Amino acid sequence: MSTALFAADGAADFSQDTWWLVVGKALAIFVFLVVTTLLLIWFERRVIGRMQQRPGPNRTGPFGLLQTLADGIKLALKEDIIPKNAHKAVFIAAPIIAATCCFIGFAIIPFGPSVSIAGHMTPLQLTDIPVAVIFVLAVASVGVYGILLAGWSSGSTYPLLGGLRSSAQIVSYEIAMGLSLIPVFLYAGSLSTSEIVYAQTHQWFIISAIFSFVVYVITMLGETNRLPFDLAEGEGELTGGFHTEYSSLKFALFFLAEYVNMVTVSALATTLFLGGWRAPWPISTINDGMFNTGWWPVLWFVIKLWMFLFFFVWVRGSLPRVRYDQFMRFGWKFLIPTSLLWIIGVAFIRAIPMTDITRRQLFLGIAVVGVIAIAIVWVIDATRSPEEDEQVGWELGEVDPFAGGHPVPPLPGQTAMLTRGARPKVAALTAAGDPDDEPLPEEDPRG
Amino acid sequence: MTAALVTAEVHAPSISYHLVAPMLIVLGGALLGVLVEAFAPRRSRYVIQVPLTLVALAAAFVAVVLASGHTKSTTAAGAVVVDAPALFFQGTILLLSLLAVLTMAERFDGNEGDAFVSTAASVPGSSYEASSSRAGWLQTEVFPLTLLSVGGMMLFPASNDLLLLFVALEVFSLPLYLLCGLARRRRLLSQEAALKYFLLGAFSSAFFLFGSALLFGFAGSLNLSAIATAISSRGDADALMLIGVAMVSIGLLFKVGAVPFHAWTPDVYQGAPTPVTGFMAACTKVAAFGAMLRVFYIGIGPSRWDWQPIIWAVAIATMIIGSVLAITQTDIKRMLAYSSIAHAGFILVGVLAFDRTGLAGSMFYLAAYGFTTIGAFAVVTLVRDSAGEATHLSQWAGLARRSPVLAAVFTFFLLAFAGIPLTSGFTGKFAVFSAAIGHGGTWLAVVGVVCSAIAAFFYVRIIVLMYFSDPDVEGTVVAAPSAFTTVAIGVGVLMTLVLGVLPGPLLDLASRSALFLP
Amino acid sequence: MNEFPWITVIGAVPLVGGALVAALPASLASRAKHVALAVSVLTLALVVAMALKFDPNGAQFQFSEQHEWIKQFGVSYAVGVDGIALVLIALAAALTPVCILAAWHDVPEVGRREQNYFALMLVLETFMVGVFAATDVFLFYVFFEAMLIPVYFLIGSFGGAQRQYAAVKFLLYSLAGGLVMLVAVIALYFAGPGGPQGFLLSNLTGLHMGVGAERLMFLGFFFAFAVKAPMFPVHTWLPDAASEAPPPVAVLLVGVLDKVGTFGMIRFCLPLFPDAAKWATPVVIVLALISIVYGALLAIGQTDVMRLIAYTSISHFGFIVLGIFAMTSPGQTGSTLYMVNHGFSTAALFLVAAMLTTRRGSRRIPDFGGWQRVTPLVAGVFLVAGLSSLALPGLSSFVSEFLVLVGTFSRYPAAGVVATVGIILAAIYILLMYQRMMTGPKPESAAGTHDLTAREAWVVAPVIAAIIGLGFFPNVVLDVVNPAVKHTMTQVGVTDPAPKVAPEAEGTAK
Amino acid sequence: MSLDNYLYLSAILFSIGSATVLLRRNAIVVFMGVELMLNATNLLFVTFARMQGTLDGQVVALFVMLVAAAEVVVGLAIILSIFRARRSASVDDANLLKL
Amino acid sequence: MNPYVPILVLFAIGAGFAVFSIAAGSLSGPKRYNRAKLDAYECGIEPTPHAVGGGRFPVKYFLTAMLFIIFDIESVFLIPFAVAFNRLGLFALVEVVLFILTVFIAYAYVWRRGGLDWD
Repeated sequence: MSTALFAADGAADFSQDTWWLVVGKALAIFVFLVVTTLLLIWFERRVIGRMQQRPGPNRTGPFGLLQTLADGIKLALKEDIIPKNAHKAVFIAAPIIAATCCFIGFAIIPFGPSVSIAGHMTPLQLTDIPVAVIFVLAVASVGVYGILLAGWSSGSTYPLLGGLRSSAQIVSYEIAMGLSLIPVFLYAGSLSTSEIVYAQTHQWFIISAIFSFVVYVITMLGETNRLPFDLAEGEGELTGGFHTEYSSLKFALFFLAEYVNMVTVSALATTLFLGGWRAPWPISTINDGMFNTGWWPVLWFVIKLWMFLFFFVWVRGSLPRVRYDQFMRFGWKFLIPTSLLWIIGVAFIRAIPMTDITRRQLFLGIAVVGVIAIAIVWVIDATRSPEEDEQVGWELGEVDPFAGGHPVPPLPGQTAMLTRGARPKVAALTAAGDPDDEPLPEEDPRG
Repeated sequence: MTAALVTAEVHAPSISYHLVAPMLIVLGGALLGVLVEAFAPRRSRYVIQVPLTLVALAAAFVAVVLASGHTKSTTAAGAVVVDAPALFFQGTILLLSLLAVLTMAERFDGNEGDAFVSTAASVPGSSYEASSSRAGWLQTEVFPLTLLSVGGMMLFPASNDLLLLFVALEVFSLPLYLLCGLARRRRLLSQEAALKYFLLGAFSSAFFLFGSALLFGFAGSLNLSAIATAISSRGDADALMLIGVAMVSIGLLFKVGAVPFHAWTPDVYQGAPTPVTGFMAACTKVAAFGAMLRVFYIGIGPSRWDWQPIIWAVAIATMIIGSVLAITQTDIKRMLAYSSIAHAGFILVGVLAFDRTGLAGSMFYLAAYGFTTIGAFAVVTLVRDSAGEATHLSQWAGLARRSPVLAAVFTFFLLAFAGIPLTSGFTGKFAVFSAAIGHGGTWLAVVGVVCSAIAAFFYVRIIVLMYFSDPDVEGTVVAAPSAFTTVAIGVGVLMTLVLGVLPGPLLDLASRSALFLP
Repeated sequence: MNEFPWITVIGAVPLVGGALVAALPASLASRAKHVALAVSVLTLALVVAMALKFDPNGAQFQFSEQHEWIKQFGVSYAVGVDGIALVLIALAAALTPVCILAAWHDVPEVGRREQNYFALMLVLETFMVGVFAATDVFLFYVFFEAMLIPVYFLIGSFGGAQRQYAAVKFLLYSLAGGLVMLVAVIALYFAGPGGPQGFLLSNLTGLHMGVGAERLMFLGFFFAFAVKAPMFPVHTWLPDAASEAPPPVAVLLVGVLDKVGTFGMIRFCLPLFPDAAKWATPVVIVLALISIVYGALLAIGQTDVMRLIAYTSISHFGFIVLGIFAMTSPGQTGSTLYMVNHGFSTAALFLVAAMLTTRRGSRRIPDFGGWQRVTPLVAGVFLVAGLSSLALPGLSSFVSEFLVLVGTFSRYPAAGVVATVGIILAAIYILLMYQRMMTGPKPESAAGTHDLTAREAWVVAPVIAAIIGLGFFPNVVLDVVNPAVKHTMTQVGVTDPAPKVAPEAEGTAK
Repeated sequence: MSLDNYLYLSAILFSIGSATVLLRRNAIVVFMGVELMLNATNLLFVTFARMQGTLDGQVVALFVMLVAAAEVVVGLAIILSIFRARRSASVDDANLLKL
Repeated sequence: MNPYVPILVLFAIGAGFAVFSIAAGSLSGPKRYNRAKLDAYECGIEPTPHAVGGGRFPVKYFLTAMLFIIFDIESVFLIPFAVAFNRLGLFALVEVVLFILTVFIAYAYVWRRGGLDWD
């Protein structure tokens, strides 16, 4: 597919792959993911147990390692319920979509450099394509359908709202995530994961794109619906969120999908920012880079991956859940604009070699621009929106239950209530509202 | 990986900014307008937006005039061609949109925005709508939207690349879809018009795009000149090429409102706020015909023997259906819509001449028709009853008694539509018909004049109504226009008269400009 | 020819006058008609002055002016008059003041409406002068079409009960004809030399073009002219328009405007497309004969006096067309003279009929009877006008009708015979009408009706004078017309047939 | 696999899309038909780009996606406003403008 | 080998696993009919009747969807720019700055008009 555009020195070479190698690698990835998930669930419960001064599961198997497996078997033995309001086909398809998509993203994650397997030199990576990173994002987006359709097809209020929330949350943070990846592409000049790893030979992108890394890590939490961003299934508000109506192995599939997704985003973070399978600095210098060859890199990769997974668990154990509006505001009003500014900054830095501007002048300029931009953003947010200064009167009448689209049955005689931020504010009610004033009648369109 | 297929090297194109300056000015004005919407307090938006929009348009016009002095005309890797016809169309669009913006800025009683709803998001008939309207809110987003649309329209006839054509098409259409749904009164009708326009417009642009893809497959390039070269170099007609040409033509014919792709015109014209209707009727037509001329003359011209007969049929059908159906209308805006369909047919007659005279004639016709149309719709905004504009024909009866000047002005516009000598309409018709007759289109011209005669019937009917009937519906009044509308109507009348009596300079400009650069 | 732009001035004076009348402030509104009358008289004076300077034996077109107008289209502002145009312009200029005077009380209220009425009449005069004087085909077309608008408003705004219908019918018929002509006009340009003066008449005569193209173009022009000079079968608008229009407007319409049709045939159809004209002659002559007989027969059957007069005009126009297409010099000379005479006699008929109907309050002939005794003077004038219409020797129409018949007989004897029937029918309808309206016992309904007023006398006097004067001294016109007709004949390439009748006709003409 | 098959697929998708537009009455479904047509076109562009070994077609696809997105936004806004006013998204209910 | 074939293989494995699980789940579990069990879960209250899909939901989600589409597409344009940055040079830098500026203007508009506030 690519010569001129995408060919670079670091591209992995799959020319010697045979069909059985491919199938073998695919199976290996699958097994790796399932095992990692089983371990991760156990790990999470143990770590959180520790953080909460309790032991966590420790009965089933050594250190309770088989607890997750036992839970899975228990779920398999539960009754598989399909609610009568559900749209049956979609209801069944949704977990399949979610569970299938979560695996595919891993196809392009490089575990290590080329090794020799049965006489074939093959990279420790299932495959690589020129648009690998976009592919991961795309697959993740398809995964959203699983959640959305699950919520929609359940025919129930909580799942619907949970599914909507969840997908709104994922798409909101997907923008910031996409933007946080762009500096990486700017540095690497490629979307192929193997090339990106290659481009980090001398310096990991966590250093040159530190801000992007931070943004990515935050969005990573949002994308996977993890605490503190697990608003889609906040028990207090939505019981179980989109999977409220699911039971048995269907529920298990969603559970699996969520954890595999965690692994996937962590693996991507490793690949893009932490040099992928490359050994960390002091080790990488040993013996002329010995630890960067052969099977060693798999170790480094798995270690880095588990660092992220630990981070997930750690955050879950430490932070409270945020409110939905706070969450959305943070994503839309902070992550996106700052990411954009960061992209511009990185682009300017990358452009220096093409001009005769000194690096110092450039940083100065970027600093000034950044300060100004932040000041502007602050002003925008600090000054109240002009709409709210001059709200017109808003007659409080009988509630229209469908006014905002909420499927909420009104109680007889119920009137509108004030909520913070709810727009048509009653403050000016007495001033402008004329009680005798009828709403405009539906006009006859023919005049 | 499969065999390496992509061998193209990436080159940074260069852009001659002075050539695209007019478009940049307009789009920059639009962005400024958006910022005004974002940051200016509500009560001062109107007073900022109107001058801003007018200045942007005027500055762009100056830039167009300045750009006409340059010799280099292709930029952006050949995708944009700012040649003489493009400049002519751009200048025309700018002048017409200046007038249209003036009519949009009209507020009859000084504090209430007239044609546009106070808040587009409010549900029709809701108390929120009523209270926002009582608070005197104005929909000032129309100005940036209009500027965006104008920017797209200016790009449309200057695009030498099917992709750019598509992008420009959407850039000018999308704001129009929204503008159509913003009428202050009869909002359901207005929203419905917007929906219809949108669905059909999107449908047709999908056709345009699919046709472009087929032509791309045929020629290996989206560049119009490259397509022309590919067509001429292969002697026989290729199915890919023919279907592509047909589908691209459908997209363009839709935009100009030619039969059988005209179904949206009356509905949208009726439902849209009247100043927007005027803007659409005048400027969209100029832009769409500008692009059509370039595509037909430059891009798919070499294969015209294959498809010309079909466009002939389209032109004839357009003239006949537009003229005949207009007779049955009882709403003045619908009537003008059908009339615009008929006029599209007349312009097609000029397009089909395939010659400089045809090009020049069409260009002149578009300019002349544009000024008259905007003036006519501006007059429509003035005739009102308690519920807003009085567009039913019966409400126009005896208008000459109430307001002789207005009736006279409208009569003049109608006479121009009908093509009576000493109006611009006649000069335009003469230009396109003589181009057609000069190039083998005599029968087309004969159909054209027959349709003109039919069309004259319904124009005359309105004159009869205004002058010779007694008013039988009370309550129709003629609003006193502010300087904005007065200027718009005045310029409309003036241009209609000048282009009818002394069309020389503009004809000269048109015929000097009538040469596409490939 | 002459440094002074006679024609432009003559055209511009009524236009400016019209604008002036329309723009008069309210305080002077009552003076509008006086201003209008003065302007029209001034125009007439200018036309007379120009006519006196006209040299019948000089160049074909005199007082020519030519300026570039729309050079991209090959259009020039080119005007000039030959004998035919001169007499028709004179006719228009003479009838306009008469009509303005006749229209003195047409609009009851003083004010804007009245101003518009007289302004439109003056504007109409401008277009009439222009259409006769244009020597550029495009310019002619512009005037030809533009002329419709003032007439349309005059009929539609100020006419009788059925005015809307009549006005629209008039406009659509004329517009349709005109638009068909437009195609021919454009085609003609492409057949000609083109260029910035491609529409000049002089550049378009004597072209060599394909037979088919020439015939089609001829038909295009002829259709428009046939509608204008109402010929069977496209005449139906005339009775409506003429009877619904205010009588002075009807006079201008039938007396002058419709002459544009027959004038156009002489000026354009014949010289531009001589071969096609000869090809079409048989059909045209048949149509002309049908017009003559059909118009006359319908006239006999009418009970509405205005419609009756309108139908007589259709019959008369048949004669004019017959004379033109007889392709003989007496025929064409006679037709030209006929145009003038018909103008005056129809004017007299319409005006007097209007005086009668105003007094009686009805246009139905059976409502009259015995009015000789009530208004003897009016009846007398009516009789003179009627006799002129039936071409009584000594009155003007006689000469022209005679010439036409002579011209026709020399080439198409059979047609001449049929046309003669028209004369007999004319006698029937005129005399019958006179008898039914004027003779008989004195009616009771007419009590208190006054006879000719001073203003009315001033209206009819010039017309009657012209009728009688031209009856005795037709040479005033003929001398001017003859060279022009000869010129046309040369361009068409026909010569008078030799037989014995011709010299007599020539003798009469001289 | 021959690239022609992609062309056929694209044509089929386009036809399905236009049939949806013409036959379905729900505005949102109609709109989805339009989107399907646009995406069929994208497929066509990419296929041709592949056949010809140029990048142009892919660039076009990118632009088409953008435009389609803008169209979605505008279209949804319009449909939504109608839906809120009438509680129906059926094209048949939008019949005030019938002749 | 086509680089997408391995992806298909992985897809097949994942899908096979998911389908197998669903099938197994319906076989392995008990099946005891209970009317209340099949109702929608609403914390023990009588469930609100719904059309399939649950009916309406707040307009706000539409707005979020629209904003997502716009800004996501924006990042689509940034990606090729980023990849080809070295080859396009300063031209691309200027154009992208203009592009982002334009996006910022739209962004500021949405922000100020309350489009980013979640009530």
